Amino acid sequence: MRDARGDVKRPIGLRLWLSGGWLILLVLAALLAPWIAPQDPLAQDLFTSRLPPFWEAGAEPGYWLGSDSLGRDVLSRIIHGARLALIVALVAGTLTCVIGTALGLIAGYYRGWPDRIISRFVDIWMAFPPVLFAILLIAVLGTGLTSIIIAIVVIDWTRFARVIRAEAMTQGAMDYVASAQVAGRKRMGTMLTEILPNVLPTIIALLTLEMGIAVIVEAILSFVNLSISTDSPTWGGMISEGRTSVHQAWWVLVFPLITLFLTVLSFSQLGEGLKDRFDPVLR
Amino acid sequence: MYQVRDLRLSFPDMTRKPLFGAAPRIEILRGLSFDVSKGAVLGIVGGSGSGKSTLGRTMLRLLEPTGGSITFNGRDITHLEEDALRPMRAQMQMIFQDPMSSLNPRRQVGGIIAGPLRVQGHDGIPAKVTEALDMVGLPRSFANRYPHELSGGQRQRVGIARAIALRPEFILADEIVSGLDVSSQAQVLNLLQELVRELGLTLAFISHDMSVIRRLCDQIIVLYQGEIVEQAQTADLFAAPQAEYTRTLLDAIPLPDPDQVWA
Amino acid sequence: MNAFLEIRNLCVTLKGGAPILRNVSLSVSAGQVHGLVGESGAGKSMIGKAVLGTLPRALAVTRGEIWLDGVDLQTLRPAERRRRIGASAALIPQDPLTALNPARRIGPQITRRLVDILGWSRADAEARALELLAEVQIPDPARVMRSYPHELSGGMRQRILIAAAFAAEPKLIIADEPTTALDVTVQKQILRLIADMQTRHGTALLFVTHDLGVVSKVCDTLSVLYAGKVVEEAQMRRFFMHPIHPYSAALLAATPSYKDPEGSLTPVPQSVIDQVEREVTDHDRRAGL
Amino acid sequence: MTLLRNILMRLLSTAITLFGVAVIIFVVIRVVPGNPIAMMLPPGATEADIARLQAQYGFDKSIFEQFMIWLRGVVQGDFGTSISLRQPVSSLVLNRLPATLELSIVALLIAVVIGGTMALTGTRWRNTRKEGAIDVSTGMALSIPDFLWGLVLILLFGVLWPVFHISGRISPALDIDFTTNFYLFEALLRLRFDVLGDLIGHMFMPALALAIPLSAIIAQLLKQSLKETMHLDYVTLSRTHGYGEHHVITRDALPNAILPTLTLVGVQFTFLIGGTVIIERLFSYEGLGNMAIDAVINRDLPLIQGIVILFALIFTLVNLAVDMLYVVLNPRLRHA
Repeated sequence: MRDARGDVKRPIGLRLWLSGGWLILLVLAALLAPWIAPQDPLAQDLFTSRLPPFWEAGAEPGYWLGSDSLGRDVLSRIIHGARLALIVALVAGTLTCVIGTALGLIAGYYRGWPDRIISRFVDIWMAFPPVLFAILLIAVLGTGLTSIIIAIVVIDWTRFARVIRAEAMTQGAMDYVASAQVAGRKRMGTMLTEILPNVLPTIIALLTLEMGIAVIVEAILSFVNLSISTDSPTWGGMISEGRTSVHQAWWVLVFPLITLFLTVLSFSQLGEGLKDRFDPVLR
Repeated sequence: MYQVRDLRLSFPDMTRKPLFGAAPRIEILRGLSFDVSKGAVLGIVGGSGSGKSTLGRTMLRLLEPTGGSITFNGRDITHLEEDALRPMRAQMQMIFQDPMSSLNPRRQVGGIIAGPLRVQGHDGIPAKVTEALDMVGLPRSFANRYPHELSGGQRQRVGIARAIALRPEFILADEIVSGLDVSSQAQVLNLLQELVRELGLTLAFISHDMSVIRRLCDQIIVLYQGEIVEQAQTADLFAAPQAEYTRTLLDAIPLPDPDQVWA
Repeated sequence: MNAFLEIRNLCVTLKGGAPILRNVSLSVSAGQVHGLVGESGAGKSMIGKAVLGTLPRALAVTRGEIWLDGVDLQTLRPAERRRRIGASAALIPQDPLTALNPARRIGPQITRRLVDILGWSRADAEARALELLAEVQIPDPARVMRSYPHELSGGMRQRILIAAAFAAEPKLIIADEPTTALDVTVQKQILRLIADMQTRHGTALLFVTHDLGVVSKVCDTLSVLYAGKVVEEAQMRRFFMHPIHPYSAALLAATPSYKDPEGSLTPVPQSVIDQVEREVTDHDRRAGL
Repeated sequence: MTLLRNILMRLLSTAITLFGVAVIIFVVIRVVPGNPIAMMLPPGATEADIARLQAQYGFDKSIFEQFMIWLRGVVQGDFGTSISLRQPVSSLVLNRLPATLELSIVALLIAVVIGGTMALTGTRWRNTRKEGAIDVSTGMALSIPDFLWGLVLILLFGVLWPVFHISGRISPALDIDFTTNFYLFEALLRLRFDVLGDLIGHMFMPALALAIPLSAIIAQLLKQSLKETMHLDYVTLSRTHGYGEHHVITRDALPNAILPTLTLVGVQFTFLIGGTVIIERLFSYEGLGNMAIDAVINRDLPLIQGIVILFALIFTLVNLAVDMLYVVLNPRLRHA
């Protein structure tokens, strides 16, 4: 019989290029920060305070995106801030993904009492306002990189657990799972070799989304002065300072904000793009 | 090969569960007894809601019966644990109704057919996969295709190849042609008939279509609302249907024949 | 005989080029049942959809005329076309489970169009609906009018859909695989009901199905489709006795029949597929596609 | 019978969840290093002073005893006394609650209006460039959390083109003598349009920041649900009856497409309420969330407990309300 579907090859989306490009740029900046940052990000100099960006009158060469009220170079701080942001994104994102996915798969595929326990914890977690929970955890754990990562994992594992549980339940009802049972495959084997590959696109999309969220959570914690110690530059800390002096020196807020905006957007678009790419089934 | 005695299966009806106490149960299978002898081709026929698919899945112990017994090759498998069933699984295989659901969309055809062989610890898997593809009449190159790249009839052949690759004694085919066009249906049925003969298979064939059953099977069980209403040799059943329901069923089938009395 | 529906050289293509229907012509007159037969993907449902203006958005009519009750629908503006179809044609859909709005009671679903589109009074429309529900042998029509679809069985819903299709006394009814979702025993009742209603109301009926058995029970004439092309058009009895096109004969041979277990179930031979494919390619070349 | 049973089961489940929240919050905040009492006293306070205050707030007992005391109080409606503000937690929290509720509800309304409009427009022009544009914009709106939208709005409408207030809930100069703290609703009832205008001027930006991601979710879910419904046979049937596209979308598809969207929007609404914590901080809006952050910074244990429990209660109530609404809107369940 004739089939009108034909072989459809989808082009690599523009958004995959754009988001991937921005993130690669960011990784490079983070790796090479000490060599490419024009100034020392911590150097305070009251003579160079609140310099405007390069195209405005009164700009100083070497301070391309201006300086803050303590005379620190905005561009250098953004570049150094990328290090922390990316570490948080990668470590917290991956840990959250692994823990949440494992719990979601077990709950959704095994059902029964493991599901009841995990779902109950998800319910309880969903009743906490996440930002407040994070702030509270940092207050308890103390500020610092490890605390931030732990806080993100603790508040956000439910995002994976909920979605993956639902997906695993859908996949578990498919006959290819029954077929694996007929073949004599063990439940754990079926979960890892049959269900997991089908859930993978969703996991990838959620993972990159989570990386973006991790960056935001770090920024929010910096914003309420609960992130890393005040002397290492963070985007959230810069935004917090910029927010207070926005009427005097808008650039202190605008440039870190644009960076954060693009980064979060890129992470989520990368995930969506990859999800489409990795799906062989065009239904 | 199979001895089924007073087989019962019911599910609790959670939608009508009282606040305290057990939920009322919905009875799907209400005491079925029959045998499947070695080499037989048994047709299981019934309308929607007759319990025919549930019966199939219970025979393969994908579901656990709530009453009665199932004996396979002399061994009682009614309440056997999955671990104990696993080695026996190589002898009983299943072909599913909807290949879009029963073939893992992320696996290539070769991997799908190799799956059960690998689980059961066979050697020389690539050769066996090729052999299975040959037997169901699919080109060997299909091993590297994904299920969504195949037509409906081809997908169902992959399902058959997966089931026969283990060389089981018994295969259960659950409505395997109901989603196919008549031309692919005829091909798949002819293929199945050939394989039964060549491999000496015992086959249980679940279908709602009397015409298909007649073509393929030598014994028939007619199910109606979870009970066996008639159980006979194919020729006898069509020559002189005993049960009222069987007669209604036969009378209702529109044959491709303008002279059929159909009123 | 003058035809209520006459389709001339209808071509439907996928936006972007691939042909779905290739120069289809057919006509159905009052009191006549015309079957559209073919395997999945042959385009048999698309003919009905093209007539009713419910083609999927990716498809478009590129050529041809659809004359309904003396008017070429293709020349009408969309709103006028919709109104005309609503007044003189109706559809009996395939799946009774999704063909009734789950959020509405049965009554309004039958009367709504009579009131909104045809301007009947509410009381008239309700009286008419009750009368029709009785005609399709639904017990206690007044209670059914107040029910929601989920409270009724599949066969019952299909009866309601049949009643709704005849509500406005349409001159043409298109039945798109109306019994495929039903058990054989229910199928028989529904098919006979459709046939009875059609005869009594003298409606032209276009009956889409993949089941040659069903065709032999309800149709007067039929068209066999392959890849969107009519390969044979025939009187029903003649078709089953002496199919002319080899593809038609092959389809008949592949259809199972419990009365003839040895003679049925021959797969369509590759030579026949090759021949019919060649005809389609020839047609496309002549049409300049 | 089933309905009653479902409601009872839900209430039981809600109670278990709230209890779990209480236990976790209790344990977490008592691991806090540092002594909250010491921060309250002037430098040079004696050990005895500290011990006396600790006994007053019960911090000298074991966690389990503290929990039982607290639980007994809660059952009687007593959530303890705030350490930093030295007032009963219940009255502090109830004073701030109206501000947060008003903000959340206004944000929800904005989200429903924007999201609903986009979903309907996208369905009307499906498979065209208009739908593509809507998909791109909802995709973007969804990727950026409320915190960033808040900052962007501050820059755009607070600094570049200052048309809205970016700080506070109401202008201090305004003379209000309202009986409740539901300023917005009371201003509406009393027809005090000057107050109303000022409130909206303050509230619009934080509400919009909260609403943007939710509106994108509503737009996506509802559009997808609408498009699926548009393929069902009853919609096709309605077309053949002669109804036009607009009627078919709004009258036939919409009522059934709303249902699957509703449950998901319920969960997302609780996320929105959770988002008020940081948005209130960002816009210096005097609500519950802003107070919560202060409470954490001041280590005000009783106040933190009270606020978190209140949030948890609101979340579970929202979910319960959504489930009820689902039953009311779904004839299949209504007549079961």
